Amino acid sequence: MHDMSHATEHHAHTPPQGFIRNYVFSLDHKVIGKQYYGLGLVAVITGMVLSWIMRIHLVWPNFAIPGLGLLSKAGAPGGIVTPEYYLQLMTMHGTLMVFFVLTNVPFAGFGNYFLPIQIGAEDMAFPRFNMMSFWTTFVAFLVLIAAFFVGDGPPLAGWTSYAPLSAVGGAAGPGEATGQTLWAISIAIFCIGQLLGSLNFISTTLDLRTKGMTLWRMPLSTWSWFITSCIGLTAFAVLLPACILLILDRTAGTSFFIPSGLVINDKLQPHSGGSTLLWQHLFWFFGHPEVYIAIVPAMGIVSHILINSMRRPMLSHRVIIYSLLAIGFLSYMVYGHHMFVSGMNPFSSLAFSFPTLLITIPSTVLVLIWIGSLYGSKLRITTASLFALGFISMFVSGGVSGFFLAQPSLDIYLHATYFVVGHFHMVMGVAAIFGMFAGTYFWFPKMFGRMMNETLGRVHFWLTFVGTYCIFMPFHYLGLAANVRRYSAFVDDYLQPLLGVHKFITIAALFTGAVQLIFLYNLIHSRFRGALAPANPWEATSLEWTMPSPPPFDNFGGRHPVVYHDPYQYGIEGATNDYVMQDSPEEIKSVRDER
Amino acid sequence: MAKFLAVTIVIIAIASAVPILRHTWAPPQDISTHGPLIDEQMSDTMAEAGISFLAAQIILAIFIWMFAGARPEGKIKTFPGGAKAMVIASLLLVGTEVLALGIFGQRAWASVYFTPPGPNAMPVQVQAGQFAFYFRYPGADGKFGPLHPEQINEGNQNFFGLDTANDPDSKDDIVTAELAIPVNREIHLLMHSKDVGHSFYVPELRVQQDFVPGLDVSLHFTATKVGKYEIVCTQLCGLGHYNMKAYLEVMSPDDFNSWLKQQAALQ
Amino acid sequence: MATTVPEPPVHDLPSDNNRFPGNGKIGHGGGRILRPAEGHLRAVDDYSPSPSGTGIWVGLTAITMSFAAFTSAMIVRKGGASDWRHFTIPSILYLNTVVLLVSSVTLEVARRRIAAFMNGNTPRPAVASKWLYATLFLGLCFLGGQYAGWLQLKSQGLFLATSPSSSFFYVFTAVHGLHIVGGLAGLIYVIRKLHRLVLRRSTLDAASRYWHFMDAVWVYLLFMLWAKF
Amino acid sequence: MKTEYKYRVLALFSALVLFSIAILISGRTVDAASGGSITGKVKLNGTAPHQRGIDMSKEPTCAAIHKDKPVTMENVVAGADGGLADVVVYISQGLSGNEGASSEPVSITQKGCQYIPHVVALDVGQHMKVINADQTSHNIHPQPKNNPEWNKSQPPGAPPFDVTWANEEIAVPVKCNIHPWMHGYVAVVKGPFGVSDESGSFKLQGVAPGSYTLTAWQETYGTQTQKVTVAAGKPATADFTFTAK
Repeated sequence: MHDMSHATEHHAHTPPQGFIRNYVFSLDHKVIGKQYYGLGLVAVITGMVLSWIMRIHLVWPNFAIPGLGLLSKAGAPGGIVTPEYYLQLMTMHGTLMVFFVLTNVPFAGFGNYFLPIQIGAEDMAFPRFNMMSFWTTFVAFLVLIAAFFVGDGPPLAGWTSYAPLSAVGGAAGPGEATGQTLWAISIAIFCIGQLLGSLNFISTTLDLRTKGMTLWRMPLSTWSWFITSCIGLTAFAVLLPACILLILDRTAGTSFFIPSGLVINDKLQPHSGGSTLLWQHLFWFFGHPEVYIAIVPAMGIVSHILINSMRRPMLSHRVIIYSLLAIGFLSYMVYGHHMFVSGMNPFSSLAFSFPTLLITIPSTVLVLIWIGSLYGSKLRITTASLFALGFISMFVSGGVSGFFLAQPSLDIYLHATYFVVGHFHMVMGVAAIFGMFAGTYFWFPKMFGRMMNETLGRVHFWLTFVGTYCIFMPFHYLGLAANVRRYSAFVDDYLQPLLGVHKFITIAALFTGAVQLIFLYNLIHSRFRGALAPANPWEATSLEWTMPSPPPFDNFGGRHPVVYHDPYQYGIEGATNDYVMQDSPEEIKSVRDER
Repeated sequence: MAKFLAVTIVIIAIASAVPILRHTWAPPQDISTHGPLIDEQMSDTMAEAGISFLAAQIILAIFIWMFAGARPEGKIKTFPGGAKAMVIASLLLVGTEVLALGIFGQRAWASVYFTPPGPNAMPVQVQAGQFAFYFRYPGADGKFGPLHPEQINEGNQNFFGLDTANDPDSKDDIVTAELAIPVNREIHLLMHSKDVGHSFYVPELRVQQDFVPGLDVSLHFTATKVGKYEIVCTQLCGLGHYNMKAYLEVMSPDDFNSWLKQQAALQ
Repeated sequence: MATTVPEPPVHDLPSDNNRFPGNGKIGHGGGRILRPAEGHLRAVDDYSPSPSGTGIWVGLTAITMSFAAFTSAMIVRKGGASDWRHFTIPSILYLNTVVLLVSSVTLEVARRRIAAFMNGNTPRPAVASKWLYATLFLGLCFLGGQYAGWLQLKSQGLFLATSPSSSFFYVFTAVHGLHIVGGLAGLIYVIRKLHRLVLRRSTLDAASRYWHFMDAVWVYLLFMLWAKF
Repeated sequence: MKTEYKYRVLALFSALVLFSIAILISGRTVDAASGGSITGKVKLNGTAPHQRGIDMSKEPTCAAIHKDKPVTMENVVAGADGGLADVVVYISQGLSGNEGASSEPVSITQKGCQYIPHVVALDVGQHMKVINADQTSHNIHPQPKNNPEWNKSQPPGAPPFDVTWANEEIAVPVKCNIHPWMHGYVAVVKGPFGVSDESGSFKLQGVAPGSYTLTAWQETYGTQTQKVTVAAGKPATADFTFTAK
């Protein structure tokens, strides 16, 4: 709090000197944005490698994975994954992906870099908080990764860490000792980082908009980051207390989540009276909004890019914003749909089912507007727009399975099957990652001053698009055949006919994962050898394209841009270009936004 | 490039739908009295979701096909009706669809959760623990003896913590490792967990319910078809989660009675 | 990459004008006070105000959510189990409450004096810092008192893990205490800035809002711990 | 004369060399040779309590192994002539403390979802091989009081792994959480030990002459002790009788 008034004080207009101030403990939102992106990249690579190991283990359980035995002698003796190690890898995969990739990159990464620029600000409202936010997140990441190297290995209870399994400690089996404590500590720290970040995003959006930048004139990407930060502020503020209570249950002998009379290994546990459903309520109160923390920024980014590629504004700027707001608002009222068969009051299930079905309305509005806006447009195909279109396709595919899971009666059958895994991987995982890819291909020239290789980008898109469908579509089929998730081996008789599908998925996963090397190569190669990027390579309208690539230290060179137009003045008839930039004082005939 | 993308999307959409239409991987045949409602709901949802899925993907593909590429002479056109049409369309389409599914779907839910078990339902207790299910039948006296968690000793096969020496009600309780039930008789399953969270899932029965440590949960169902099915755990419970299972045997009443006698002798 | 030489900053209001008493232009009126943002739905037309005003409300929202989560956890936990044992709150806590409330009063006195000075209504803000020190002292007293409350509870044999009610007691007081420590750090920051005569109005307002809010949170927590419902 | 002396020195030297080699090679066997052994029988007085049958239907591969002969608990395993099996007999008092651990590893095998043997005894520091002969994963979960607790999975086909115990403990219960009926003991003792077989017979080898307190431990009936004196080169005997409750 005492740092708040630093906002303007630290706005020296010359960049700080020295490597540490410039690139490590930098106060510059652009550097922090890149740091988040880099952290996300490390996390996503780790998470993906973990998923490979899991997929390989599921279909070739006796295959010795080279080097894995060195990482964990107990968990993978000789490189052969044990059942507990599978679950530990699964937990780490989920935690890394949800927290450190899906939250970090589209929201904290791109948001940090472009939110201040898109509203015409020099920096975030609280640059020090911003720096602290990243470094807290980084510490959280280190704490989580440390779990790989402690006693009986990483946590095992899944990214949802349901109590009492996550709360009773080492008695519950391997992966429930130090590793699980580190998980809870890491997530608590992560919450603090995200709260600082959200605080910053909201204050920045509300207070630092430049002259003429009304809320309605903010680009959709900015809107999505703003809405996400509102969701994040309230969601992480609930997960933090939950994690504190969990840590106390694990280390101080309290009984918040541990009921009486538990007998583990024939030993009566010394806890009494805790409520296991309490953890689920607190967790999902965060957990469901978290899904939207992952997907809403991707929606904003994709809209922003699509408009640019279509050379026309969306059918309605405002309806998109209203839909995003509705999704953000409803996200708090639907969390109970994760708990239909949890033993919660069956009436609550119905109460949660209704808003869950309701939330499909704003989602459908978004999809229809995206598709409807394509009609009559002049779609330019770039790698970025390919990924944006791929996002729509993925979002639709992942979204329709939501119809099933929103209904308690079908959840009786589909809950905890691969259907759920397929659903959330498509709608929150792959769709959000497509958003990230689109954002990367679109903004890379701005961030690094060099163009990415389009040919490699397109190859990357095609293989990824087809590959991810090959991985995640069959998950739904497995779910329909009642294949239970979180199994380290399929020993049940009724699962035997499904092993072939699993083999197919594993091969597709290995292939699609390998394809990402193209992206990595493109990223690194273009960073150093790519063609120099002009200020506005995509002929876009929003403020980030009014400055050189990459932007100077204080974004607008100390000047406050003045905004004259809505963000997406494309397809202007009679103009020399077909677009008018936001800060161009040029009078224009028509505002194509229908509102 | 754009046309190629459009074709790819259509191929993926159709390829995705084929296994669904052909029922390649379908739910196993239902053996419960409440299951048909769930199945009906499932196929209704599948139809509606499937149509939405195909329609959205194909329209997306068509628009990509039609409008990609610079058309310098062409003007930007707006979809007839604009955003208003989109909003109304989604409200109408999804709204009614959602309401229909929501309202009709509740029948299936209600049949499981809002109706109490009948007076003749046969009570069976199930205990979940790392990593096995154990079942208890009340025996001849029809009463379950009290549980003493501190007396649980798996080495002595005292999975429930029964004190057969001192509790008369426990003496004739029958503890088994598989769940045998008579066909066409309602079963009232009294569920509790010994240690952490577990779940009771029988795909054929269209039944899934979490065990909540510290709470007694109950469930009732009627099986209509003799056979042997698997009960699996669907709530992550630790290293042996994947192998936490038991068999459900649905028997004719006569077979069930002799099975129960046989089990009683083994106690 | 060719970086354009930044133009000299053109602020409509030089940032120094925001500080007080700055270059001795005491009583220069309105320009010293931060202007409120002109309605959140309109653009900020002249310059960006210091966002601490917004930031503090956003921060308080998050804190509210956290305490709401804590207390609803308590309600759920209370209702769900039979092992809830109500205990009498250590009497010193009521004294602490009074101390905290008084500290709010002293802070408000300080804030008004400084505000009056910034508005040019009073010549010197010197007395204000005494009130700030008083607040700081009372805040420290409160923390000491809370610790004494813990000792009292400990002597009754009630520890963190003894019963759910004592667990929640320790958690609530500890978390609230940490927030008070944050508030104290804020006060120290304000005092330092005041001495260096570079305090901004928005900083002061933010710090005092936070402090009053922590008061209210404490009264709420005390009620939740005290109530037997 | 001179030659005779030479031969005597040579003979003495060779004897010394041979003797040292013998000591070097055989280590404690010398001790054992000079020491004796204790043999005896453990009996059960009365009828063994009813051993409940074990239902392995959860694990079909194991259930198939025992299809013909149903498995029961092994808390009290009494032979036909009243011999009591799986009793660990060890020396609880009177050891010099110089006894080294045997270099021969013992093993515990998981077969048919049972521990074979049901009770394993071994020396502090002696190696124990854990073998999974089943077509399913087991987790081996000893719950010691004096030694560190561990819990480790062993998938089917995984190579055996090796364990040693640092402290004396009689006896460490071992269980498999995946198959909750699986239940065994590892008795970690110091010095010579024996485990009774189906007929109740046991044998402690390599006991140096002296008088000792001998303890017999049975998982259900607890311990019994008796004094025994071992004379050089002569096997001592000691019998134990447990009374069924």
